[in-house]
Amino acid sequence: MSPSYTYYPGCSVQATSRDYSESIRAVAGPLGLELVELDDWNCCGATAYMNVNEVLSFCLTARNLALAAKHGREVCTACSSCYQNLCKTNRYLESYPELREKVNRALAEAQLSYEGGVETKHLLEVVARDVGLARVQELVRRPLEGVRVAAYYGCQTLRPTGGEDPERPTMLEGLVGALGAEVTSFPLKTWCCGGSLMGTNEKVALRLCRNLLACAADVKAEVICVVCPLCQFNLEVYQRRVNRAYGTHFAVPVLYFTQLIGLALGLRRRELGLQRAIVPPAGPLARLVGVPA
Amino acid sequence: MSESSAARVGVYICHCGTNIAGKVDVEQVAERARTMEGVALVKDYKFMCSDPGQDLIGEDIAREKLDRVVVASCSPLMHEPTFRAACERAGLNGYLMQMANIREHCSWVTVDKEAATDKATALVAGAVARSRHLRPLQRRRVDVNPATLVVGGGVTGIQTALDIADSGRRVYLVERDPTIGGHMARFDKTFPTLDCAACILTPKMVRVGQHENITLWTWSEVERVSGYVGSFRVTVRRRARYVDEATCNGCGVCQEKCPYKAPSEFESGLAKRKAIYVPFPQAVPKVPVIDPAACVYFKTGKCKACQKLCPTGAVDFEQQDRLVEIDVGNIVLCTGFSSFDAARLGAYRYGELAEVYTALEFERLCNASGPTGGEIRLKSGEEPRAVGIVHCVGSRDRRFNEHCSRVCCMYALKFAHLLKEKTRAEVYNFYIDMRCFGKGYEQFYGRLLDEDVRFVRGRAASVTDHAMNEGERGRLVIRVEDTLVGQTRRIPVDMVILATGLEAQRDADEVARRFNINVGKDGFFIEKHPKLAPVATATDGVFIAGACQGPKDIPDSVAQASAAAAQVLTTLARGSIEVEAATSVVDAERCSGCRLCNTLCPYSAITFDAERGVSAVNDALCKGCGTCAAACPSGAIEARHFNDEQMFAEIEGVLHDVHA
Amino acid sequence: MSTPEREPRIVGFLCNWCSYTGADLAGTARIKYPPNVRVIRVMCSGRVDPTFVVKAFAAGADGVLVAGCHPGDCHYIDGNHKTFRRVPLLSRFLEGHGIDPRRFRLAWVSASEGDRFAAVVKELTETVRALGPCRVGAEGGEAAAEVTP
Amino acid sequence: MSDAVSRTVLVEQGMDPEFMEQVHGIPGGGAIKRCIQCGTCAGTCPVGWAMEQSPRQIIAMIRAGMRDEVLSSSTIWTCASCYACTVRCPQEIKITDVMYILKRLAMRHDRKQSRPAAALSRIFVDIVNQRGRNNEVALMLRFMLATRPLGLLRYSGIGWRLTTRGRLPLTGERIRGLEGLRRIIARAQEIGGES
Repeated sequence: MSPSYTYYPGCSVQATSRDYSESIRAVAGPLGLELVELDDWNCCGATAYMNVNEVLSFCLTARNLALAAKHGREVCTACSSCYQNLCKTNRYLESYPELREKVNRALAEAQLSYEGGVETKHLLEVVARDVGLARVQELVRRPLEGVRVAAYYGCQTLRPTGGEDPERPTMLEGLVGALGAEVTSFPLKTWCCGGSLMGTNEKVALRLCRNLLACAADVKAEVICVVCPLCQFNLEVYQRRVNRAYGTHFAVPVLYFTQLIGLALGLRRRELGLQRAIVPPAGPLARLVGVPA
Repeated sequence: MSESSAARVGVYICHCGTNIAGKVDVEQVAERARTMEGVALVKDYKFMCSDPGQDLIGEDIAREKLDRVVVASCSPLMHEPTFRAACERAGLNGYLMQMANIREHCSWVTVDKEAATDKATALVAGAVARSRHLRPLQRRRVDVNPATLVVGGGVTGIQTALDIADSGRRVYLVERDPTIGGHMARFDKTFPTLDCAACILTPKMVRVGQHENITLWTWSEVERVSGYVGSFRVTVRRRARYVDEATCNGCGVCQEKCPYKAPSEFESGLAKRKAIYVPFPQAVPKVPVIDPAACVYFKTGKCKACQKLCPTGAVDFEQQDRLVEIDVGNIVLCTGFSSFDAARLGAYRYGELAEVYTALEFERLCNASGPTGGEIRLKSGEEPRAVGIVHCVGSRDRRFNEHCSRVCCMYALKFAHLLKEKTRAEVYNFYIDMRCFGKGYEQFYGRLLDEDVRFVRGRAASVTDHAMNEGERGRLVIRVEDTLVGQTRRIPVDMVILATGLEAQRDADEVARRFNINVGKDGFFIEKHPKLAPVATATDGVFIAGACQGPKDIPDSVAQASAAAAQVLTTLARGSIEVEAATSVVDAERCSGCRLCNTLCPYSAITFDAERGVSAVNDALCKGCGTCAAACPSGAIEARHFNDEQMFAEIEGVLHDVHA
Repeated sequence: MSTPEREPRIVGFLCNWCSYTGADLAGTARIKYPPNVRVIRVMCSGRVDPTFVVKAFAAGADGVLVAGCHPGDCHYIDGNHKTFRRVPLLSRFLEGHGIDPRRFRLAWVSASEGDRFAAVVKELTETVRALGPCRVGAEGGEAAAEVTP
Repeated sequence: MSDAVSRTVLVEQGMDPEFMEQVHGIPGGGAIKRCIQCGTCAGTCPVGWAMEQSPRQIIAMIRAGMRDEVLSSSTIWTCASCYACTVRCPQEIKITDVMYILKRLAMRHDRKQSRPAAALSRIFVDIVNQRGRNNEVALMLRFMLATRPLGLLRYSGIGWRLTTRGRLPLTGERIRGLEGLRRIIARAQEIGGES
């Protein structure tokens, strides 16, 4: 009997990270995961903190949690920022009753209410823990032999609330290893990519990406494996701009962990949205992906 | 009732300076008290506990013929003995004195003045009503067994044991490790004097081993404790060490020849020891112990090299744990601390990065008898060019221990000095606040400043091996905000020493239960009074000393050790002590002989008299908890000093204003 | 009879070794809490005879608190356990006589838990205030009436 | 501190003792009183180098009552919300959340530095009001148009690369419960944030 979750995609995964969404749907079946999309979900308010109004920022996520509560399943999402918003809302509504009261007064406008208690998980945790590395290993058809992967967590998968030690996480390395790839050390694996600063303070965000790309080059990684749409966007889409700003020549592909899983399971390039990549894979990875010459 | 309603109660209300008077309107409380039934006189005074205050009570007892006294002041846990004594000096039985706690329970915890005054009045009313039903009681004296149990053989336990034993009294010293010496035996130098720890400790260890009045049981633990002050019965588990202490002559052949190794606990795992081993050369007793986990004989049934080669035939693989029972009059706990597990604090990557050490590891690293012979070297064998000492690791950190460990600043300075002395390394201290409060400590800090040790005011944020520039390649980088400069710095070093804090022993809770004392939120044992009874506990006859009560350096631990010894010796000097008179008694007339109380009594102090078909309380065993009285279906048991009459009166008293 | 809007009065039975000491600690630490609980010291919570509680209500208390050492920490080995075992019966008795059992609370407070003691007092006081004054006549029923002075 | 080249003496009159209490009273700000100024936050912060004052200094300034300086500091807008400081703070101060609080206060007092964020915020609410979901592209487009239209040109390359890969949907879908969501948003806005 396959574990079943209420799946919360989030806005980016639907749009600029379509490839993430595609690969998630492609691997869910083979991994024996039932991801039931949360019906009529709304934006979690990724940037809602900017609202002068605090209550509103919690209402947005609270509505989703209220909808999810009806199904009684654990909620799982693949976007680190959505993940933290869900966790934070749960935590705040629990520790600040007066806030909970305000939020519920607003939710009442749509005949909704949320008193807390919906478990939320990041998809990485679901795959690495609930499905389990052993199971993943069994399913591997095409081990990612010889591919040097830098496992990058970013921030909000782990902080402030996450599935494991925010200082020394190992889930992603474990997973990538199970796929047969060669996991490089990656000292900056929990460092920030700049996140939404890329929109409001590009200079700062670019330098953070530079550090990460440099670190990846340093450990001779052929691909950076990410678990968050924003990390992927900053590291891949802005890679060229980093190069221009710092006179560097980085050309590291940045793939979602679900895309790597898909490759190892033997799924095809298009099923995993790999054709949408901007930085093309090279070396052993390219052979696996089977990029048209 | 008639006899009590005739009572003449004297009520004394203490201002305690402004502690009470600042919040409670004492004059008004006095006014109201005058109208209470049975009250003969009411006085309020600045400090009742002062001599004039006490004399006041004495004089009134004589002049005004008071037969009950109520003192409304601080907690009875503080001054009940004081005022009982005051009454007794004036010829009034101490048990006819009742206190009302209007400080800890009222003036200190209440915001509103009027509310505080009303509450104080109610508490006084309760005390007055109760006092009228009090009856004189005689305290019993019980003999004190002259033997003492000291638990823990660190420097504190050693000092306690020697102080008591030197006075000619018997001491049982129980230590769970194979040797005494504790943490101090592992230290290199001691701050701020820099004298060598072993040099000052080992002579004491030897004296313990040879002392005619000390029975030393190492590799042993206290399993059970029963009885009460003066006569405790203690069961000690003497774990099998597989070497007979009587026949072993400590020649050491066994560990020389033993082919199997395991990491040495004494060397903090930096070196190996044999499967049969004496933790370190000066160990006391110098009797080895076999570690079954490492010994191949216990795994495969083969080898026995040690047994074959032992000249005295002391090795005995068949040895079993033994339970030994001893009777003692007093117990002193010197169970010490355990140091914070640095692996819990991920940011410093202890256990991952080879050149990140804990304080205890470094102690061994610079100790002449340590794994490197006292040479401070990196794993590569090279001398470090720079060393970073990180303060407050696991201390002043709400995620781990909220308390300051008190000794880290100073031993960090000691380390810095030793590094300067033995190497050419640049030494950095990363601190939040320098706390150098002891005698000669601040001077030592000053000396280190002169020795060009670098002090960076900021808690190290992280330790990493990720190089951002050439100067950092192949080294460790400490990231920190230099809060005095207001800039974040990346400081490359070759070795990091984590100043790990002191925390309570992992099993402090169980131990506390076993000895019937309390532990605080920080996990350390609680003393009877933080200022005035630092080594006593809530349980008479059980004392605490050293780091088991809270982080302490050596001088403070030794001072407490002698303090505890003195407390024990005062009881021994008298030979007997007074114990609580408030015990239970069965009224044979009303006892139905249902024997419910027999099973309820936690001390099996109540036995059934088959002939008369009634139960009776054994005064010597009863501790006066009153559980039997509460449960007796026929109300035949009286809990002296807490009997129903007195309780009911107090209940009505504290509710005096209900119908007002 | 007392006026309905008066401050609730609560009688607190505290064991000498843990809870009374804890309450003292709240004092030394100057933690502020409502003045409604009037403390009566017993050596062990095991001494608290159910009739004490009934008596307190009969004498006009609006609430009763019994506090002892945490399970396993009793100074008298397991007196507090015996107290604990009496609670269900007592609550049923109170309910049977029309006294809302929420007016009675058994709490474990150790010698180091001054803040906890303050919190317990605060909670109970609020609960009792919400329930309003406990009018023995109405709530106490005849049982209480018997013991009423 | 471009305008603070000459160091000045702070006079108490200019300070706002209430400021700390205000921040302290807002959900998330509860622990700032505990700060022991150890600097772990600043030592950890990946963007500290770009900040006018370090997070530690910001807390010190809050305590000193330097309301104006804090609310117009660029520091609070440099925070990337990576929470690294929050998980390391030995006093368990939610530093990232404190930064959010300061951002909101700065916007409410319409500080110069807060205007872009405020604009972004308005556009965001607007978009969510229309669709129930965010559309990053629309958000960024309208944001750039509102703040630095010329800057848009610099994005043509990225825009092109994304479009050709089908990663640049110009419209997002609407949710069915939009009406309800609008009512929630309206109500939430009138209930207001913390005061």
